[in-house]
Amino acid sequence: MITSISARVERREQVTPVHVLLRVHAPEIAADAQPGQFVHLRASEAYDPLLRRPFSVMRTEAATGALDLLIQVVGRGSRLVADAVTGATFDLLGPLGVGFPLPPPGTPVSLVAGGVGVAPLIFLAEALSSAASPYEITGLFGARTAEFLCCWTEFAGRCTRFTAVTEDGSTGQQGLVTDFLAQHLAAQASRRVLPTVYACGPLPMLAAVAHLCSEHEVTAFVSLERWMGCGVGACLGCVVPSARAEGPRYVRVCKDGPVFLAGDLDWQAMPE
Amino acid sequence: MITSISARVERREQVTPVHVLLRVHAPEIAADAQPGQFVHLRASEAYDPLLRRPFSVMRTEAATGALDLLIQVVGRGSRLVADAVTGATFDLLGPLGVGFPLPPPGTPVSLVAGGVGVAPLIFLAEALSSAASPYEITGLFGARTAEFLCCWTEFAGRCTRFTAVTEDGSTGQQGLVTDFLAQHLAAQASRRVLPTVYACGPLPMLAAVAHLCSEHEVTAFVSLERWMGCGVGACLGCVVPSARAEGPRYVRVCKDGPVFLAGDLDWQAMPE
Amino acid sequence: MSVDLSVNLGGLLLANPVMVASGTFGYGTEYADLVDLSSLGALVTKAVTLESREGNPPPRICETPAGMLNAIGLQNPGLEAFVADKLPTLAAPGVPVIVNVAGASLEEYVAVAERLSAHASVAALELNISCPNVAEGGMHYGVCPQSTRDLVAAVRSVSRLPLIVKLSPNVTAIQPIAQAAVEAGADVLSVTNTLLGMAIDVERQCPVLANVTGGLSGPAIRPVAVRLVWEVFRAVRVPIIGLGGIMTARDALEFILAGATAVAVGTASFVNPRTVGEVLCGLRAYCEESGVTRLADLVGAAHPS
Amino acid sequence: MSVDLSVNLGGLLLANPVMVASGTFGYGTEYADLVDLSSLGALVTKAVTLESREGNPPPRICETPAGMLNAIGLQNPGLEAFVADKLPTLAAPGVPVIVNVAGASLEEYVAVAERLSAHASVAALELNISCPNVAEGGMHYGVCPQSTRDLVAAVRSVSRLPLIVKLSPNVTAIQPIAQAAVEAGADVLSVTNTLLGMAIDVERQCPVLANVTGGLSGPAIRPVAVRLVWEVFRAVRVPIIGLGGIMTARDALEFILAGATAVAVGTASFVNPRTVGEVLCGLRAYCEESGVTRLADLVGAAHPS
Ligand SMILES: Cc1cc2nc3c(=O)[nH]c(=O)nc-3n(C[C@H](O)[C@H](O)[C@H](O)COP(=O)(O)OP(=O)(O)OC[C@H]3O[C@@H](n4cnc5c(N)ncnc54)[C@H](O)[C@@H]3O)c2cc1C
Ligand SMILES: Cc1cc2nc3c(=O)[nH]c(=O)nc-3n(C[C@H](O)[C@H](O)[C@H](O)COP(=O)(O)OP(=O)(O)OC[C@H]3O[C@@H](n4cnc5c(N)ncnc54)[C@H](O)[C@@H]3O)c2cc1C
Ligand SMILES: Cc1cc2nc3c(=O)[nH]c(=O)nc-3n(C[C@H](O)[C@H](O)[C@H](O)COP(=O)(O)O)c2cc1C
Ligand SMILES: Cc1cc2nc3c(=O)[nH]c(=O)nc-3n(C[C@H](O)[C@H](O)[C@H](O)COP(=O)(O)O)c2cc1C
Ligand code: FES
Ligand code: FES
Repeated sequence: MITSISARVERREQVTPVHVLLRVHAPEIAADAQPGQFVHLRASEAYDPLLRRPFSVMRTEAATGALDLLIQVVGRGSRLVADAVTGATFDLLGPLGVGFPLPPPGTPVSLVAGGVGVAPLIFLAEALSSAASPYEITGLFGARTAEFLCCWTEFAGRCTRFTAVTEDGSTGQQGLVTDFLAQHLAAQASRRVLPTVYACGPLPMLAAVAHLCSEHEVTAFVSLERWMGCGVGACLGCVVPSARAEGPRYVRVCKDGPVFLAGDLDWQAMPE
Repeated sequence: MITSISARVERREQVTPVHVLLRVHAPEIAADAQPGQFVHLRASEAYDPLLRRPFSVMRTEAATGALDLLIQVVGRGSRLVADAVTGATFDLLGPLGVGFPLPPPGTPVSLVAGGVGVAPLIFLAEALSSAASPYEITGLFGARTAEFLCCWTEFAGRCTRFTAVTEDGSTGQQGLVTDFLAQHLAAQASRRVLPTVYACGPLPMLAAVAHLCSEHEVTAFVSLERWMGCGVGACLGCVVPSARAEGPRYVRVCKDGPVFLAGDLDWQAMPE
Repeated sequence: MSVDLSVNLGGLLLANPVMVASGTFGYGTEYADLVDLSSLGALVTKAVTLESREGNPPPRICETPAGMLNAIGLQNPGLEAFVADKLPTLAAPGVPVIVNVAGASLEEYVAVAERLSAHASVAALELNISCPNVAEGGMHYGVCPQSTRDLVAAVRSVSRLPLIVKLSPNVTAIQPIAQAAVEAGADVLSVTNTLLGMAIDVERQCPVLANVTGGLSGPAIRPVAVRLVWEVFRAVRVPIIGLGGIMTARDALEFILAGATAVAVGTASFVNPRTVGEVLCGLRAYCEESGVTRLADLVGAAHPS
Repeated sequence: MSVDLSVNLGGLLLANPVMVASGTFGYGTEYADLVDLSSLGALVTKAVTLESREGNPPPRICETPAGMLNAIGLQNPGLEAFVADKLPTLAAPGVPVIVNVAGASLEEYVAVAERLSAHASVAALELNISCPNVAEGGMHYGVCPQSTRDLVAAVRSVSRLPLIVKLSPNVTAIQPIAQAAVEAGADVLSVTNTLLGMAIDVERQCPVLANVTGGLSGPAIRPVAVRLVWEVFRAVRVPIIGLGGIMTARDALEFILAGATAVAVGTASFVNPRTVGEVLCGLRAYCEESGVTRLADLVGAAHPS
């Protein structure tokens, strides 16, 4: 059930110069939200910026009704959200979209995060690591520089194995996170293990993940970001091209996603 | 010289439930501003609300560069201004317009304030009462209810004589401030005294002041409020009809005013 | 005081004048958790064409100051799938269902209109002769009186349903087009569709939308839409559905006072799904405060009498 | 890296492409305390008519979401007083002065243009055939190719100054009008004037503006203006001055990439008088960052090649 609520900011933590962790009080949404789902947040009561902004749920606390969002400042909307003071309220719509399907018990999982894409994977890692029979979790987290590896300890803490990767080598391994995914998949393949891969991050990273996983015939779920209008499936504004034979040519990130089976998407026709 | 500055809010005082007194740091403007002049304030960096909002200068402190504004919340712009926290900054343009000309020394003056129109009259009363040879000042302050008689003590303190008037009689005399101006002018006339009248308030009040003063052949300066575009005389958006034989039919409140000789305006053609 | 909010749209009776705008409310299910659908004056669907349409490639939307551009391009499952899968759900809440009809040719419009007219759960048709986002059909029909007349007359001849014609704002003079639509049999006019606009991505130095241009909607366009309703009200005697940037009851009242009998909420639902309910409450409150017993008495009240 | 920001507007050379829009910058004195006038690409005046005009009664302006409506109605002191009192001050900063010309008849446009052409301090004329706020003349000329052609040809025959024609956005198709203006002798096109709009005061139940309708300007209209520049660029080969809602250098770049050789800042000056300077700085910075040595190379760069 989607609800629309006015959520109070309970806590604001400046995680890095460009990342803020906001804890809001949103019991109705926190009670329902699954890893991979998101909320659609109205950053301003004025008409500029006009549209809501989507943010992944990073954590919920059913008991207190708390919902954590990790906000990276990239423009005016995220700036307004990140600048919120404790006690401020935001209009929140959620939980929205289809989250990450959990793998069959016993499947090893690989979580691939790029930048702020770590948010829904922290939520997923929490669910996986606290499952009745916990999973073996390989965490890969890539970012431009150390600064963009925000909340990495929270992510790493839930993983069985964890690798941090920065493009400039300022922390962890140097390179692209997908280089390390390639190594990891090759290693697993040589041991005849087929992990399920979950990824969230910038589009080029997701395209590379999709490509690698299809090469290794590994199931991959990717969580996409697109500009959104309604966030609930009504406007058909947030679509991406589907690779499935049946169903419409274009599928909605907000309603049919944001999590898709990588093989269900047409990566060739994917917009930038 | 008009300057455009980013002014920091130094102090915020909630004077009544709908009035806030803001002290901003605006030395360039404070140094120049005369009673009756105003600042044009950008309430939001976003494009909604788009236009600046004009507010009269209520007080300046040349030594500290402080500038006081009295804000009545009537809509979105004034709400944003009134809600400002200490430390916030606003883009300010000023000082703008033509202020109140001081009367020849010795002339008795009558200041007629309606609601938040008291702001520029407090500034004027301060100038008059601290002049080399102080003036005899009759202060009349009217409002709907006691609540709208904001900052009345600051006003009254500068006046030789002071009458508060509310429409509901909740404080002071009951009636319209212009009823008391009529009495006052009649009393002065019977003593053959011709005061100079200064008025600021809602348009119907100013029209009544203009009418009374023309009947008593008394000089009256009124300060008008109109929606403004530029605030500097460039857009011709804020005009009111002139009654003068020469010059344009319509004069600019922002540049030719906001203070006008009541007799120079065409009150018949005045828009609501 | 009880206020009569009902309106008569060319024979179609609505309990209240607050509808949703075509293409902005899905097919009635998307907002079902958030909006009491049975409280709406009417539900209006996304455009339906004869065959399914995949729509334009993405990016399809982009935000602009107090507005948004869209170039959805009439993505829809086609008439048969619409009737089979969408119509029953749409009809369930019990409010009139108005189906927005589009086509690439006059024949397609006629075919869709004719088949829809056979369905009891379709309360009225809204001819979309003003969609700026498709290469064929759409806006082409709505920018000239003669093509409007031909299209409306052809559809009129196959349907007895109340016929709404949705006009384009992208014209030099809307009055001759409005008159042509009415002369050809339109019972109601919807004013207005989106303004043709575009945005450029200055980093990538190319248009933001894959379709290059899109339709501008949202509060930014309200002044243009109110002006068009004002003009159409002076030109024809049929009821008008006013839309374009309505965010609040105050905005809806601008349209009603300018001459709209009903109003539709579009982009505002994306920003705040509660808008339709808030507009309805606000209209009732305004009537009560101003002592108006029939909302319909306010229609066109801002015109000099 | 040094960037060449100069542009050639149909023979009129500007040191940089950032101008002010007619009617939004007074006569050069109003903003003199706030803006270094000598840094502007060009100054454009409020419309000048043959005789003085008192303009429309107030209220003349009103705010709208991300925009404003104005119905100033060409208030100006008339040609003689303009030349005597305003022109010398305008010319003082040493940047080209472009005079915006309006009239109620073809003869009036011609008379004003002819007399202004005799003045050395007038660098170019901008024919305002798109003012929505006057009953006669103004927009009437600019909404049809034939009347545009006649007017431009008549003015062309009496003036050798670079001739800019300012087009109306309130048309079904801007391309034929742009072509007509160019065929009749326009050297440059300004795109665009304000959109026709209106607002209703719901408390008083009447139009907000005394003139009923007004021109919509500001960021709200930018997507429409960019689209019009894009269309005009594809239709003609003369330089375009792009305007409509420019608030930042990024916005100006949208117009340039869509095909504008120069840009004008209008409503933004009211909101932030420093806009012209900030736009100029921002354009330079963009060129430096993207390794562009001549800003003119960016003109129309967003069009598929
Ligand atoms: C399902 C989903 C989950 C998301 N989760 C998070 C999250 O947990 N934390 C987080 O910080 N961000 C998240 N995002 C991205 C976030 O929504 C955008 O960064 C934000 O909307 C940008 O708004 P803005 O006003 O700050 O930027 P703008 O000023 O609007 O734009 C700044 C830049 O960001 C790009 N951009 C804007 N909106 C989007 C968008 N929706 N998708 C892709 N690019 C965009 C623009 O092209 C522009 O270059 C998520 C997006 C989606 C779709
Ligand atoms: C020279 C001058 C000096 C002023 N000094 C003060 C002052 O010292 N303190 C103070 O509180 N206010 C003052 N005002 C009035 C103040 O500018 C308006 O109240 C404010 O702009 C309203 O903005 P808003 O966004 O809150 O209201 P909006 O939401 O824009 O409008 C709310 C209501 O106010 C009316 N309104 C809006 N703007 C104006 C305007 N400029 N003139 C008249 N009516 C308007 C509208 O019709 C509407 O009914 C002054 C105005 C002028 C022209
Ligand atoms: C995403 C989107 C899709 C739309 N699809 C249609 C459509 O299929 N048929 C139609 O007639 N109008 C369509 N419209 C136009 C709206 O119905 C409405 O006329 C327009 O958006 C102006 O109203 P608004 O500003 O309230 O949104 C669409 C608008 C949007 C924003
Ligand atoms: C107050 C005002 C007065 C204007 N006067 C004129 C004018 O006299 N002549 C003219 O051609 N355009 C006039 N315009 C239109 C502007 O020059 C410009 O085309 C329009 O405002 C769009 O640009 P903007 O959105 O940047 O303001 C005026 C605009 C405004 C807001
Ligand atoms: S954002 Fe509207 S359908 Fe996805
Ligand atoms: S507000 Fe522009 S002239 Fe007064």
